[in-house]
Amino acid sequence: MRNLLPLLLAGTITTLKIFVLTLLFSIPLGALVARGRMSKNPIVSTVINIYIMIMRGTPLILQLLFVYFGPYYLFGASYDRFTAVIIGFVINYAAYFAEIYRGGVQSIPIGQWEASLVLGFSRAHTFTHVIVPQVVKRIIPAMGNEVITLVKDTALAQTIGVAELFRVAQSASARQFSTTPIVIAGLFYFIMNGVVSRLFDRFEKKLDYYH
Amino acid sequence: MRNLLPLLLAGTITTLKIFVLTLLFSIPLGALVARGRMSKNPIVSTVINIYIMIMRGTPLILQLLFVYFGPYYLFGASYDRFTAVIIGFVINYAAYFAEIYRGGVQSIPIGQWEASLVLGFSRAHTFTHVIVPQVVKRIIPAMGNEVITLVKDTALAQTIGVAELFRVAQSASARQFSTTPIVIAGLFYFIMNGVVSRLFDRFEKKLDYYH
Amino acid sequence: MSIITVENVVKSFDALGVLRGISFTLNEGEVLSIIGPSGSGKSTLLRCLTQLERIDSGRIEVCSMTMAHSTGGTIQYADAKTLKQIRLKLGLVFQNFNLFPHMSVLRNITEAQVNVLAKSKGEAVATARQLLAKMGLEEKEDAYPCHLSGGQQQRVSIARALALNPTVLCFDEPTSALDPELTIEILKVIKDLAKEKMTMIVVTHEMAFARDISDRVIFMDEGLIVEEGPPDVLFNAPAKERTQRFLSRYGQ
Amino acid sequence: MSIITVENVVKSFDALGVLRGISFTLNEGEVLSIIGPSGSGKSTLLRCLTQLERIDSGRIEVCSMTMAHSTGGTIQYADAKTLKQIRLKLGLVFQNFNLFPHMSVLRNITEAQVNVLAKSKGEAVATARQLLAKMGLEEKEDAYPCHLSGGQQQRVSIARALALNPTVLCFDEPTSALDPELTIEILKVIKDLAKEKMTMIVVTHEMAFARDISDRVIFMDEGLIVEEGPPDVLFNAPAKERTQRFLSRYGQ
Amino acid sequence: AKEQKSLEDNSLEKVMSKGRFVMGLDDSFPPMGFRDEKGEIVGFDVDLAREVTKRLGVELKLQPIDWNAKEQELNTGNIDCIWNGFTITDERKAAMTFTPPYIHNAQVVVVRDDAPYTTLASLAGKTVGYQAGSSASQAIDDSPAFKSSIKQLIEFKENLTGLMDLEIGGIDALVVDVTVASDNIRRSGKAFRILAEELAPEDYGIGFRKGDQKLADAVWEQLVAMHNDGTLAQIAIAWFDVDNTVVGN
Ligand SMILES: Nc1ncnc2c1ncn2[C@@H]1O[C@H](COP(=O)(O)OP(=O)(O)OP(=O)(O)O)[C@@H](O)[C@H]1O
Ligand SMILES: Nc1ncnc2c1ncn2[C@@H]1O[C@H](COP(=O)(O)OP(=O)(O)OP(=O)(O)O)[C@@H](O)[C@H]1O
Ligand SMILES: [Mg+2]
Ligand SMILES: [Mg+2]
Repeated sequence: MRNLLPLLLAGTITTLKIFVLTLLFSIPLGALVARGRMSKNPIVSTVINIYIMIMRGTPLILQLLFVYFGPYYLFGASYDRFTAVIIGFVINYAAYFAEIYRGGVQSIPIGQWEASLVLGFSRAHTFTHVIVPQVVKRIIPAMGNEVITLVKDTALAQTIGVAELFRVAQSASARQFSTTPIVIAGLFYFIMNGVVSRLFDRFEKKLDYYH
Repeated sequence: MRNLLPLLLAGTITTLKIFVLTLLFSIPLGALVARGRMSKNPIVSTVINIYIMIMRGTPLILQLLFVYFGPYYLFGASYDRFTAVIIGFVINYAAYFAEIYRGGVQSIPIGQWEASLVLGFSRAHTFTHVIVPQVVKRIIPAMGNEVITLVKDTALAQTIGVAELFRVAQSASARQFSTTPIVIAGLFYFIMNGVVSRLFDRFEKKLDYYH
Repeated sequence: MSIITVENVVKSFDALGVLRGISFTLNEGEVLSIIGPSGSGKSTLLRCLTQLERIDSGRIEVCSMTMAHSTGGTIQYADAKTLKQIRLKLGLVFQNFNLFPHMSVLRNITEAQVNVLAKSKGEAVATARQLLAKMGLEEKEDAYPCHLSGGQQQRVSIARALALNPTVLCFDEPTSALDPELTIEILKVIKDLAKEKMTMIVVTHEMAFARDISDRVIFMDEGLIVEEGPPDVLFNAPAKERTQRFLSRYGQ
Repeated sequence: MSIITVENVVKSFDALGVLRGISFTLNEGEVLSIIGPSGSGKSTLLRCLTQLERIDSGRIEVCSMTMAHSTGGTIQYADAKTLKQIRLKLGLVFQNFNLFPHMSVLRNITEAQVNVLAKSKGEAVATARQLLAKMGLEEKEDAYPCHLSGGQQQRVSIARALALNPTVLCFDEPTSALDPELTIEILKVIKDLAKEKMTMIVVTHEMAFARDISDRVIFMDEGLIVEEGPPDVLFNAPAKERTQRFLSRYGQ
Repeated sequence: AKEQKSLEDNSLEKVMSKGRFVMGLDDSFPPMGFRDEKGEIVGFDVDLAREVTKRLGVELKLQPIDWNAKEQELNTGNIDCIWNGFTITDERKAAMTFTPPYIHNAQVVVVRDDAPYTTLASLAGKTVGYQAGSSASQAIDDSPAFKSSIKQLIEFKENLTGLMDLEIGGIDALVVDVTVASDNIRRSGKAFRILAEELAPEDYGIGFRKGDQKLADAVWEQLVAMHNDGTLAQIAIAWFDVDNTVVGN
């Protein structure tokens, strides 16, 4: 028990690394994907649509296996497992985020674009100063749900041998013949999710000055 | 390869069993949970809220371990692993469905209740004939997303040793030293999700006669 | 004969006194208009009559049944059965219609007849068709509310209320959600009802209309009845300064 | 001096001919009202002028700049720079305001001044404050649109348009989303602008108002100008049967 | 566990009266227990168990389990034993009741054929993998010199994932049971080899719930009988080409 907490904390660090890096890359990548999905070029939008469908239509655990082992079987190249986890999570979450962004942009009344146009704003200015700030507010609840799912999904990183929190807890559990480590891990996830929802709630409140 | 497909199909049957049984129980259970969550009794609503928070705040994979092994550690009783998988999935999904139902009910304009009241409908009649039909229409997209997630989550049943599709594919992979079974499994999931979205789309269209 | 008697009705939302002692009576066949600035409590008054809100004190009597009355500082509502009977005496047409979007026009009108009045399906449909014909909506019985214009929706909601054969029909700004041209349709429907001696209470901002159809007009402000009288008097020679000020705004 | 010249403008949505050959001119300081039944193309006409829609054929000239003209069957729009210049000559006040909900009232009014006219922040704020004062909204500069009444939102949207100092101000049913009492506020603001000789085009359903402020009234129906003239003539002695029919509905 | 000891041991009666013996195994652990192409669970241990239960006169039920949760499975009574190339360790002995060893095993190191490694020492500074919850982890812990010489340890849920990772170079070596290693190399035809230097010699036993001594004894009796009449050797040769069993030694 004395040694359990440091162990679990080390696993938690890995979990948090996966969490933070995934968000760091998938949030902007999702914007690019959303852009492609809404593209007027039918090839681009179809390709992106297929990508999104695959990401949303197959288990993440399976995607992780592919991302890690695929390159070797296809091109003979191999790389670091942690990088693979990050790539796997990023391309998966970017697809989900993209669909949230797209829904957000399409929910902004056309009148906002029209008012901006009549006032002479450039498209870029309209997008960054009129549309995006409103989209951000609208997508917070959906993003919050997705980010909480991410906290839990980090447990799948063990599939390709990354020793995140749940893996560490399971090993400790097997070693110590007890479910205590798993209970504690559950608590950790619960706390992390609590923090995430709290942050999102606060962000939502912060943007509550208008509706 | 000749023998691979029958094997994967057998795994698929288990996956589908988990899928169907989970929906069968969690869809009505979710309604009960939602009812409790909206209860005016603060004890009931708090207890239900905590249950929902736990279900949504911890990884499903961890919940499955608890549901299966917990009863033994707590009461010395043990039971069938398949039953445990179903119980685990049902209590998890009921929590998610409950929140969707609640959102749906709360999104119905108060005017619908008031019009029903003024016309003399009983509360029960108002609920079953005025509110529920409209809620069903509104929650279809959210339910669709959740059901697709369920298709993918069935892969977690292997945690407590149920040989569903993904488990079978991994075993076949181990035997044949190839990722082909996993690719095929991915395709199976993709097809199942395709079918599910198609069904939901159709259902959505069917209710498109009004808005 | 007095159909509705309201005596000293008081209603607050938390600290806000919305109705601060309202009394009036409504006689059979009479058309009563209620006018007044936004926030004066007109909608709340209608909602208290139709049991969508509970009053804090005072007395309401409908068709000789006591709906609520104060006794010793507390308000006493009638038993559930009486309240239900009273509810059926009063029809309410909502400002934003509140039609049931998932039911066809016909079913919107038959649903309560069958389930509340326990009429047979055939009887209910016959009544509904009659009312739809009266509203000029014969061809819309299978349509869904979303496919109707605002004016048509409003006429369906009037038919829905009339289908229960209420003694009094209440309107809360029946035209405020409508385009000007559609407004005219609805005002005509209400005028026709007035001609048929339907007892009605109409909350409205259309002064010309209130003047035209009413037997009596009540002007409310800040939860009180400021002035009450026949339209000729109230519109042409209002006694109170507040009424004059309000009406002058509409004079242009 | 003619500020806007519209010649034989045609605009269809797919098969639907919405504008079927519209011609008129607008002179400096003139107030032009456009009336007509729902669907007659009034909003579409304003949207073509403000470049929210492209015309199919015809000619539009604004402040001696050609915005678009047909040559040999195809429509030719001016270059981007000219179009932008023209855009700034025309202000548009939307029916449903379209204020930016995430910006304070002040920022709604300064944003375009700073980012389009490249004015300094201080200058923009000064202009905005002046306009807010004129609209009686001095105290609302830090409020967000959602905390304003409909009438206040509409006044902010007028101020937002005026801040760019347009030559012509266009209104699309400026009061249709407002309560009757708030309507009066806005009509007063527009009247004041008319007194200051602001050139304006006002699409409206308020006949009394159109009569009151306009120098000229256009009556449109089914994508055509049916009749055009000074308000006295058009309202009191309309030449065309269609106009008479339309106006009689508003007579009550 | 103490509490169970004090209870009367009715483990054998229970199985006999049920008429069923539930064997817990990892169904992806060739050649001890795995699914063949028809999806049937087969393997050396499965054949042994079939013979033993036949002789005991009870039905054999094969229960695939998640290897990480094997202790819980046993303790909660879902299975009667863990019999699947199950290494006898002191820690496990303290927690459950074992039969004597029936086959010899060792934890060995598998490397890519073209890799330069020949000894444990040559793996200094390298990345080494093993299956989570397997006795490989114990073997590594028991070789502190080896453990401290390597750069990083990677846990896999499945040996297969570990072998795939070895193939693609994600790890430099995989610690695994010799039986598993030789079987995998033989069947896959992949360019792997086993280092001659063994990490930890060990023995496979059958694990029962702590205190289920009578059941363990009954199973062991049958194994001894099978050794005596040659059935055991016959099964071993069918799977391993040699008789590597140690019953009766
Ligand atoms: N449910 C409620 N909770 C709190 N305050 C309320 C509620 N309903 C109405 N009010 C307040 O009561 C006052 C009177 O409202 P009411 O809707 O009766 O006015 P009204 O005369 O119908 O106005 P309008 O002409 O704008 O419809 C207003 O100040 C309103 O904000
Ligand atoms: N973007 C569009 N796509 C297709 N049809 C359109 C579009 N915009 C307008 N229309 C059609 O063009 C016709 C004229 O519309 P417009 O909005 O110009 O009428 P209006 O005179 O402003 O009516 P109202 O008084 O109701 O505002 C209508 O039949 C309308 O349905
Ligand atoms: Mg009201
Ligand atoms: Mg219009």
